[in-house]
Amino acid sequence: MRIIPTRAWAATALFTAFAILPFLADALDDSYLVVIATRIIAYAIAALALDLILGYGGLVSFGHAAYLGIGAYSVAILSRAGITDLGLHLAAAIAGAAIFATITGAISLRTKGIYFIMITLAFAQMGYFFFVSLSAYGGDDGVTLAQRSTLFGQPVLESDRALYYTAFALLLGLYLLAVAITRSRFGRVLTGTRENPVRMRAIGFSPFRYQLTAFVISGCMAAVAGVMLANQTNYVSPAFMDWHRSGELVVMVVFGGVGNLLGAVAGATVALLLEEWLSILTEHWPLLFGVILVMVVLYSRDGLSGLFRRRT
Amino acid sequence: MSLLEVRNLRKAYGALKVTDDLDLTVEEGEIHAIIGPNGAGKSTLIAQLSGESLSDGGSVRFADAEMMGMAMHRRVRAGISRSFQITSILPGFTALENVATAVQARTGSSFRFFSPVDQENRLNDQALEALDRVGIADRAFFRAGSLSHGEKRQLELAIALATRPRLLLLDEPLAGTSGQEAERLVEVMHSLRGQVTLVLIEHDMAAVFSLADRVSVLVYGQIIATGPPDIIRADPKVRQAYLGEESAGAGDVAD
Amino acid sequence: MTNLFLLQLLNGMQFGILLFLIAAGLTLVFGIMDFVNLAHGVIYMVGAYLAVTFSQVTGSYGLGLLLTLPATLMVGLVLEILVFRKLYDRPHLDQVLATFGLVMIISEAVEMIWGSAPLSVEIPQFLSGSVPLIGPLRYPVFRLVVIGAGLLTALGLWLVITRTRIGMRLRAGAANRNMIAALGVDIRSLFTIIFAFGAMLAGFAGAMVAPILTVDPGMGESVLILAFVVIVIGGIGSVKGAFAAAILVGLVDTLGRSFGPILLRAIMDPSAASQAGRVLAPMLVYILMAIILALRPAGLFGAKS
Amino acid sequence: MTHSRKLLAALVATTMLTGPAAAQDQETLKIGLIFTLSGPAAVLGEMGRDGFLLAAEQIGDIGGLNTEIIVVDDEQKPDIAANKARELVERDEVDIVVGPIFSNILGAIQKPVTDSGAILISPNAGTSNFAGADCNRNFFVTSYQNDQMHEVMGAYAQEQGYDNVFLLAPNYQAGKDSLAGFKNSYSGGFAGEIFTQLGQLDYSAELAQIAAMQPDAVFAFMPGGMGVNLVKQYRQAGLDTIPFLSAFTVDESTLPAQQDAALGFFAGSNWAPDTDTPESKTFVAAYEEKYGKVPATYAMQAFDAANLIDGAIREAGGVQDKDALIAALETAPFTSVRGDFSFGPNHYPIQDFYLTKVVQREDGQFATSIVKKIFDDYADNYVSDCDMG
Repeated sequence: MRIIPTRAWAATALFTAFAILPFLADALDDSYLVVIATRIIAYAIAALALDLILGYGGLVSFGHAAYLGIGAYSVAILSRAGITDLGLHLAAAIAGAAIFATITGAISLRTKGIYFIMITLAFAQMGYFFFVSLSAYGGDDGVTLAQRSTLFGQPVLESDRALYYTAFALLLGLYLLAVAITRSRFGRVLTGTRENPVRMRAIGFSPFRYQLTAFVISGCMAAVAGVMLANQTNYVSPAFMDWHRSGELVVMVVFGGVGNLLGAVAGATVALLLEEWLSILTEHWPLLFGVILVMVVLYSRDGLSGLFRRRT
Repeated sequence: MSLLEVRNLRKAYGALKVTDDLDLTVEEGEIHAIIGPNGAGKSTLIAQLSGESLSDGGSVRFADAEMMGMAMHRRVRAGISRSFQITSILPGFTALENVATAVQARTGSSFRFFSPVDQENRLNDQALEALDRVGIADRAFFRAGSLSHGEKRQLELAIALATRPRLLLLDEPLAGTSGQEAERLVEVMHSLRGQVTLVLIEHDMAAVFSLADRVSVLVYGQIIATGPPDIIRADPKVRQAYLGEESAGAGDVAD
Repeated sequence: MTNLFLLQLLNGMQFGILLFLIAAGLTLVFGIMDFVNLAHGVIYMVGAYLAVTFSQVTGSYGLGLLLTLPATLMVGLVLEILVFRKLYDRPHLDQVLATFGLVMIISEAVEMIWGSAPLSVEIPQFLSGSVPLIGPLRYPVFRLVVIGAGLLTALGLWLVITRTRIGMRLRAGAANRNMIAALGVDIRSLFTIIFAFGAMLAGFAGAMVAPILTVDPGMGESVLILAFVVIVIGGIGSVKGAFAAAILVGLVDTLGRSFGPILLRAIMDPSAASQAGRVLAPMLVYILMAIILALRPAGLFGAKS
Repeated sequence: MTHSRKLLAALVATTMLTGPAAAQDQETLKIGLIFTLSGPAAVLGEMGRDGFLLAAEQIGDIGGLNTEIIVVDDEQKPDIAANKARELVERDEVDIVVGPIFSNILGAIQKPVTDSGAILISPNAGTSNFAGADCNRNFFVTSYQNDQMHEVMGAYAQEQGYDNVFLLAPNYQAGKDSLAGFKNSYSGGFAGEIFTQLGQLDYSAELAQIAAMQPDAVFAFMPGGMGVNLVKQYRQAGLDTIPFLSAFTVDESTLPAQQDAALGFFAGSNWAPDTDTPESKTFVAAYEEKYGKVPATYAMQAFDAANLIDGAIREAGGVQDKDALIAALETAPFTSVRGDFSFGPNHYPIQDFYLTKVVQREDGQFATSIVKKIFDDYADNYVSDCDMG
């Protein structure tokens, strides 16, 4: 309870940094900074989504990249059909993710533990192979997007900065939403179920409905990330749904400290910057990344923010 | 009409009949203790009555409604609540949150996503009241996992009470508590007489005989005797069962 | 057509046994220690690479195979002591992540040591070639060897687990860790042994398939998920289940690929059938897994929860 | 690198490995190489990179300019590639990007690179869309249009009078394009057509069908590890009496693993290590000397790309005037290792294609060897859809 003010401070600091970043990029005359920051924000949204069920619901989904793909393909498919509005892209992504999450979640939540991890992975693989075989949209070659989504019919997002702030606004909104959810009645049931499902049933809750709802909310949020990612790369392919990507999302959440929404945002930032930085140091960067990952898992159970908190 | 009527209840693990055509009647408002040697099937019976585990057959009627096949959370809503032999709480929550969650379960929808639950005074007030009743109101803002064992037992009782049950199934509520904590818990159970019907499994015979209105004796999955404590104490069948099966417990029963 | 069907049935079984061979070590580690080891695939890959190197050095595949076994056993020991030991009491999430990290480390290390180009190993002369089956159909000799190795592994595991003292302890350990500790068995060294043995099985599988499959830095990953599918379908902790599931996956995959399009053509027009076939074929195994887990959430032979 | 850039690098730790700052008055050439350098397919990317760097080393200052080459790894992930490409053109302000190996990576980086005004030269991937309707002034290909390698085999099958060919390709886009390419130049009958799984391990089921049908020939497109698996198992199943025609299935990147299992198998190519030109002989000798491996076409095409850039810059007199540079590139002012080479109006090569066969050289190495020429000065089928305006 005494942590909240600190966290509010940290949140303010982190989001302010994101907000002023484009001006920093101007000052440094480095427009690429905005490009990479947009990508970081897209992943931060996805990590946030995953942390909601992983950190608060105790549900380790190893297939969340599927929702990135659903979001990205919503952009590709609608754009091909001549529908370019961002609002409609988001709506389609959320609807598609909701349907996929409801069906796969209803089946997956019958299982527990490692079975849950594997079945979510299996469903994501199905999605992956579905889009690989989808010739109309380039199969595994993917689709190049001729243009980004439009806002109110205007191509404002063609500006990297406008895209960045749109992504940022979505991140901020979804972060606040996620914080509200975790503090709500619903969030309490979700967390309680993670803590002790039998106890929750013994006071009159049926965990399944709450877990499924959380699973769907999380999927929809991750699909939003997919929409932003597609716009950021101007390109959509099944590679967004690769199982490695699902693993990387889990890594981001763990870097940030499980069950710490701000940590998820920070974790995504750190993981991507680390990857970028290490790949400059050496072409064998996965080795270093792997070592860091193993170290974090073995020695810091609260992720990087855990290290930080312990020091302060 | 009795509050709880159990008829021909059965459950078997393979060839082992844990609950064997069991009959049991519990009247509204009474404190009904179930005693029996270890392995008699007491905890299994509680699990079956609460809906935690499925029964193979028979009937469980509660307040004139059939409970068979009904999931645990639905039985809770119908008015059957329980505590666990091995403490079952939400360790990462504060004591207050533990109880408030139980209050939340019966008041209003939990599909509310936006307003902070820790500011719902109605939940917190009722939760605090329940904590106060079991005597750990001063521990309200401590993490439940950090409480002492006895306090956890008290918390568990508070959680069960917060669901406002008509029938409360208590599985060895005194297990592992210190003398003072046990006294407090017995006092709470006394105070519930007439308000909540209690079915109590307990090894502490002193507590059982001071609390119970009626006692049933469970041996090998069957109730072999039911009656007021004094009658049960003198029942030769009961003495036989205890002397034959568990000489250590015999002293208690024989007193 | 009947001949072909029988042959495909055989091929399906054969693929299943191959999968079992690869998944055997994982079954052991996963089933008995309840430990999720994503690094199983890369250990299998290390086994294949070591087999290539040892075969080249000794000039004999057989010797290379024999040397690979103690070498992967050592790899398993080192990994157990450095990393895995610290993870047994951790949640599955931590195990998944730490071993995900190991996948990155070992894959990259293999690429640094052996390069990224695929390698190969010669089959001994007397095991190469093929035997006639029916009509023009022939069957590769080495495939028969792989089938034999898979069956022997299955039999060996089954015997070890159900018929020996250490097997009894293993099963006790799987059922209840506290109990086995109470019995005075040093569970820590027992786990070390199991883990190293699991790594050796993975290495054995890698060495066995090196002559028929490509030895490249991606080989571990391509089997990892299939191996997990097999043991999850089979039910965690059950060697019998893993074997049955491996055969089932092999059959569904092989028969689905070869006869699925024919079946589809019976119910829809040819172009739609081939389109649907192409979409469905790669998903078959995952669909199978989803259906089985939906009906039996703990797998075919898993303990009911 | 300016002062603020250095500051930033320290700040977010995302700097590139750039050399010491070049004097501002001297014109410099910056080239970004983007190849797949990690993961299972890294062997192809390494060949491309090595081929380019070998040429750069031989040339010295490319185009007579002070040259800086930045190498990045696309990890074979399109979204990462798109970002790396943007980083190259926006942050490092490279003039020319060379890469990638894979078609899906090309799809991801083509737009960001060409939109920025930089020139993109693909040393391998040559998809149909960029050859046709989506062709671009700033985009050149030194390899081939993807379909062509398959068309070579189709034409050969046609020439042999086969009437019963069995087709085999993985179930993904390139696989479908491959079979379509084969059918472009082959009008005979088919014994069967199977799309296998991406990354499939075991081909027994397919091989059994082939054995049962006894086709005149098999045409397979099985790149990378899949090709190694298929070729080994094909040989072990005793099917070697059936001619094995292929594309991207037996080449110098996979032969070290396939070895004699692939002997006598056919492929289509625009070049082989024994191509009889002086440039080719020098290139192969230098490559083998430096890297200890037999080069595949990936290396050759990247090597050519470097020489193309060198020739064009010398002709255009620098890189500042992009229009002049593009005009110079279009004339292909270099001698290709493969012999005849010119660009079509879509900036895809017009070149000869050959039937090649796997042989064991005298030094024991396995390599492809030219059997005969199939197409002469061959252009792709999409060039008519290209309008660069």
